[in-house]
Amino acid sequence: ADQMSVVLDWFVNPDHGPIIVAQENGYFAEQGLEVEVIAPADPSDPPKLAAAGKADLAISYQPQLHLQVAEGLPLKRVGTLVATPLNCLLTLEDGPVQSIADLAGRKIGFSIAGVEEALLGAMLQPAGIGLDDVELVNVNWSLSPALMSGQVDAVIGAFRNFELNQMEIEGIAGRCLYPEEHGVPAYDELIYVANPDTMDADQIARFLAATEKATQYIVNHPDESWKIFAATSAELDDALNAMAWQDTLPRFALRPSALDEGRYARFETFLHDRGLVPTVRPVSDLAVTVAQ
Amino acid sequence: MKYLLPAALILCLWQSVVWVTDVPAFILPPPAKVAVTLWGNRALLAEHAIVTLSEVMIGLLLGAILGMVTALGLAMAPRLDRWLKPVLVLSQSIPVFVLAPILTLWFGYGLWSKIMMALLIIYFPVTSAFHDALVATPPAWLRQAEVMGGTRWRVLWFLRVPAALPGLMSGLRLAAVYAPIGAIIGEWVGASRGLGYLMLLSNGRAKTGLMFAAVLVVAVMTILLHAVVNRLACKIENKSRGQAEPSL
Amino acid sequence: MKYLLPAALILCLWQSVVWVTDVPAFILPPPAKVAVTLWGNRALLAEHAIVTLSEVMIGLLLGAILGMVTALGLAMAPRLDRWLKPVLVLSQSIPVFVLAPILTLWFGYGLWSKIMMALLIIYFPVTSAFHDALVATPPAWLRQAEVMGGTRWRVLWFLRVPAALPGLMSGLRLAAVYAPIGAIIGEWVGASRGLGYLMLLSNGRAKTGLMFAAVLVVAVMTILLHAVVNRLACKIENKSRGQAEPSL
Amino acid sequence: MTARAPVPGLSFEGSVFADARTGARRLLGPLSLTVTAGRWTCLLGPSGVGKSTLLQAFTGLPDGLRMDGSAVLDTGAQPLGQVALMAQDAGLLPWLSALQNVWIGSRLRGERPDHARAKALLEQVGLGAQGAQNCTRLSGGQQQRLALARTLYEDRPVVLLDEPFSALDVATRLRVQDVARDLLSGRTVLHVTHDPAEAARIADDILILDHSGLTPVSVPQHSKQADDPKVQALTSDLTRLLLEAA
Amino acid sequence: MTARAPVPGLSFEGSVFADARTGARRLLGPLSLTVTAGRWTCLLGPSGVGKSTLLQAFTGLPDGLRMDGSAVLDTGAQPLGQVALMAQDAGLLPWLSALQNVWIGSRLRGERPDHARAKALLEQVGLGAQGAQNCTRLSGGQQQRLALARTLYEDRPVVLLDEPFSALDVATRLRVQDVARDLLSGRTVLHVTHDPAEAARIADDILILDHSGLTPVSVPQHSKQADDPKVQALTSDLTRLLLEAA
Ligand SMILES: Nc1ncnc2c1ncn2[C@@H]1O[C@H](COP(=O)(O)OP(=O)(O)OP(=O)(O)O)[C@@H](O)[C@H]1O
Ligand SMILES: Nc1ncnc2c1ncn2[C@@H]1O[C@H](COP(=O)(O)OP(=O)(O)OP(=O)(O)O)[C@@H](O)[C@H]1O
Ligand SMILES: [Mg+2]
Ligand SMILES: [Mg+2]
Repeated sequence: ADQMSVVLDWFVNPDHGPIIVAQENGYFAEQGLEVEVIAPADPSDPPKLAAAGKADLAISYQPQLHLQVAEGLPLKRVGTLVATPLNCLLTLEDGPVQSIADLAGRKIGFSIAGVEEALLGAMLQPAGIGLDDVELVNVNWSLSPALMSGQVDAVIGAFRNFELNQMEIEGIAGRCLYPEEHGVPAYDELIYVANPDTMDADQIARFLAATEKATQYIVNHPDESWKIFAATSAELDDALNAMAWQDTLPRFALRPSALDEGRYARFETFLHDRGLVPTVRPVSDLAVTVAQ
Repeated sequence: MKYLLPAALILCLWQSVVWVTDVPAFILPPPAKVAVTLWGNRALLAEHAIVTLSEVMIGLLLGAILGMVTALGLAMAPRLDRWLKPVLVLSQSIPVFVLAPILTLWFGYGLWSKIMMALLIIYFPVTSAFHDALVATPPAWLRQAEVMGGTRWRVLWFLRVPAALPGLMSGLRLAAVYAPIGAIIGEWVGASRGLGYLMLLSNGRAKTGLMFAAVLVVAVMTILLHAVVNRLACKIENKSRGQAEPSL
Repeated sequence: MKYLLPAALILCLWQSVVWVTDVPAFILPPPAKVAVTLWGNRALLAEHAIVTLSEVMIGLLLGAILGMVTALGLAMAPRLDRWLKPVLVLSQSIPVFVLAPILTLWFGYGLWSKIMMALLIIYFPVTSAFHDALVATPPAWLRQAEVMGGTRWRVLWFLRVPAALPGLMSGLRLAAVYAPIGAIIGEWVGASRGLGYLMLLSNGRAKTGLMFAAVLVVAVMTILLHAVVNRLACKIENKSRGQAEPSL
Repeated sequence: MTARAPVPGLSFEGSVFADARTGARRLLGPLSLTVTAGRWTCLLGPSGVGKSTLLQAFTGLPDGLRMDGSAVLDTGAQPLGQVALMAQDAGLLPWLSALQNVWIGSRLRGERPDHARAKALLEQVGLGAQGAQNCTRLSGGQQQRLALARTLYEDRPVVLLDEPFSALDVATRLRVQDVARDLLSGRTVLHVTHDPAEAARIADDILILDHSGLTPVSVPQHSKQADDPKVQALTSDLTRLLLEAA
Repeated sequence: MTARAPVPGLSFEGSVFADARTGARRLLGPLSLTVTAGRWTCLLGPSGVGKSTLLQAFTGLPDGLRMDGSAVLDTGAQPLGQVALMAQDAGLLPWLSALQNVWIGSRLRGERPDHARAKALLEQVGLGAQGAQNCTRLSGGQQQRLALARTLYEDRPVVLLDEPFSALDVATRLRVQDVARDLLSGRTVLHVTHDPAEAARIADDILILDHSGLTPVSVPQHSKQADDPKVQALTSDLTRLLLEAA
């Protein structure tokens, strides 16, 4: 079998369902692949390692990809894992912020990922609020605790499939304000990236085929697939992941290798308008499709 | 034993902080809740603790050895000192997330990149304290050794090193305290096992109870390690000063 | 001056690592590239450096003072020692992300939560090294002081403290090295300014050049701080040992 | 410097052992010693017989030694607070100047240092010019004299001196002996020395300690001059006794 | 212990200053001293006159002192490697036993320690029973004898002794003097002492150093016995000279 290494974006969690299920159900083996799954602690490392040729494939975020390519990293999206945004602007259900307009003059926490300010700026704009009208605080590691304890009135960068459930478990109701409903072009939250110069397209195509099969299995058998996932490791088998699994399920890319060029073009333009990338690159610089 | 009382003190302190400041449980859970989580996840914690403990041990061992060797080298070559000290100092000022990709690039995703990180943290206090002590040998002893015709290396080994042992011990005490947190930080370089991984995971998933249970395990590990090293250090210090062991 | 050569060495080392290992620029950029970025962003870097520097200074000052006070307290009350040492050791085994929410809850997002974090890191080596030295006063001196009818506090102040200054200096040297990284870690607790924030931001935006420029500024800050403290420490050590200053 | 009346004597009774736990290895005794109040008593004896240990018994033994018995003032009170000790090792504080080492006792007790008296004492032991110098930069004999000045500065009714003049040349020794004799007159002094001539010249009472115990030596009334024939006769007597004791 | 021929003498010429930079404050000299090869030379003089400094000039001055001139063997060669030094302070290594302190020189040079000879030396200085004891647990006189044994162990043709017997009682002192005299016969010895009787008994040559310079004292042929009348006469001569020198 061909050896292949995949660096996840963070520790294993339900976002990685298709990869884990493909591994557990032997779909990689069917494709003649022996996949090593590596879970890092810092989401900014995987694309660097893939670009450096230290991994065959890495999981990253579409917004990050635009920035990385602009900075000259030899990287291209080769597949999609989660095909909708997961990011959301999280507030308290019964808090003072009921709509975007209520954010004026309030504290918003964020955890640096690179594009949060741009997303926030775009979301605030329709309500006539500028970034200067809110106080941005980097809360780094404690997004939901900062919100729940009332130190900030909203946080951006929370994942809708996790943080909402976390708050529910703590007995505090949260509200998600979805970026794609407030002026931000829709994008793929989790994507597969590889170094276009060194990648083995055939291997990647087989990898994506296996995850596609796994995604279908998950959609068809949500409960069995959860059991398979939860059985892989003791620390994954908990209430939060069970809830998150259900919430993530409809967001997995059903066609992982399919590329929506328009999405990438729109987001590149969006980032350029927001001043985060210096030039608008063609989609071919950002993403490719690999076919078997 | 004699650790029970301080432990009780810490728990009381913790509980009263929770009561007095009314801090929410998802930020600082009360001891009782952590204890329940700890007990409920004892198998999980034990499994990850073993991984961390082995990193701690390897890191401490390598860090101590490397620190001692560096301090000896610097003591033997005061010119090198001038060149190497800034490099050492600099190495301590680089944050882990800057080093992480470099370490994984060079050492892979296995145990070694974590141990290298832990080592970098443990290494410095040992080097620094031992070196400070090595260059402080009483000049009269050095003069006497010179008159006796001692060779540089043997003077180092039979005179300067024994005289500097209290300093080394001071450094090792610090190293014992930093070794567990060093291994935890090492696990931030990328790991799927170990208490550091478990903490980051629980933190990312707001499982504060489990996170604090892991912190508690690390804390106990640190205190025990410090106690063991402290005991050894006291013996060696007394020997170096020619003092009797305390009669207890 | 005399820092130019070691600095040149570090740059050469860095450049040769880049050449030999062929590490990509987005993981470890070559010095020239970082220098260009550094110069191009000098205003930005200076602005953030001032924030970090003030945290470093306040943290170092408070950490040193608090560390000294704690060490003195522990030396005066050996019983307290038994109770407090484990708490101190424990405080060092808690990772920053566990403390971050607690610190921000209590100290807000201003300067203080960062200073508290830096302080916690600086504090321990000072306490530990000074305390080790304070309990190692030569017994003959203590006996003489007892015969002279010295009071506990004055014996501490006029005998044990001066005798322990070399130990304290050893701790301060470590503290000087840890202060900048302490402030950087403090900024991870939650900040919107400072070099630590800038590093995180550049890391998130894949601007490796800017990140390394910030690291370089921190490194220079660390080396300078260490050199200043070292100079002071050498003087005080020589005074404590009654030795002449080296004649240079 | 005036002595406060009444001056106590010293009394030791018992043994000292080397192993604090088991009490094995006896270093000293069993013996009983009394030092008469207000008199200068010299203690002589072979090296290693326990003279320093006996002195330390009154102020506190080093770690690892254990005393069975009592070492007290003849009033029965504890000696601490009443005695000054000049140990065999000068034990100067290296970060202080000579003058600061003299008044360190005041500092430790929280009194205002008596500059004038400290300076006068330094002058008297022949270190008037070295007051501001760092004490580590003094010669061996200068350090010993400094330690003596420090002990005299303490102004205690009972003074223990452990070989206080051993590093001094003949002339300095005579001068400093006279200074000490003068300043300590009327106090209780227990003075360990290896020099029979010194003991003969300076002592009111002389004791020889050897492995079989304490032997008092009778001291005739004499002029305290080195060339007094009585002193010279006593010196030869002592020398003979010491040669026999070894 | 056999001396290797030929044994060199010593020669000092110049001054020593206290301030390494400016050369201010002269501590010693200008003077010129020669120590004849193969003879035992005693150096006496007031405390603080620079005797220890003169000895150290041959092996290396402490930090902060500066020599203008030369301190060499009479062959013109550097003394290091040819001399052994017993400094005024015993300078024992506290983590070692008495025996280990004796052979530390071997250890430092990378030779195999000569256990038998070290033990014999300890025996000769009267520490046969203390060999295994930690050196910090010895009495002052025992430590001094240990330092002497360490110096004798070095087996060097030139030996510098700085008040080597000052902490010993009369009997031990005579015994240990004889041991040293015996073991060092035929070597060049420069011996600083404050005891005129000691110098009179032991020395082949005697020098008195005072603030005006070096004065040789003529030494008659005598029996090296303390009760030899010639020794006693020389002792009183020396005492008088020293009292005058101060
Ligand atoms: N390290 C030093 N720095 C400055 N001055 C010093 C130093 N060591 C000694 N001295 C001074 O040099 C002079 C000579 O000292 P040295 O030790 O040689 O005297 P000495 O003749 O051996 O006296 P003693 O008989 O008391 O031992 C003394 O006045 C002393 O104060
Ligand atoms: N800390 C110690 N532990 C064990 N034994 C000791 C200790 N100090 C001294 N001794 C031993 O006790 C005995 C008496 O020592 P002490 O110092 O009282 O002798 P001393 O009569 O003062 O001799 P000296 O004239 O040589 O100073 C010696 O045999 C010595 O080896
Ligand atoms: Mg004694
Ligand atoms: Mg001298």
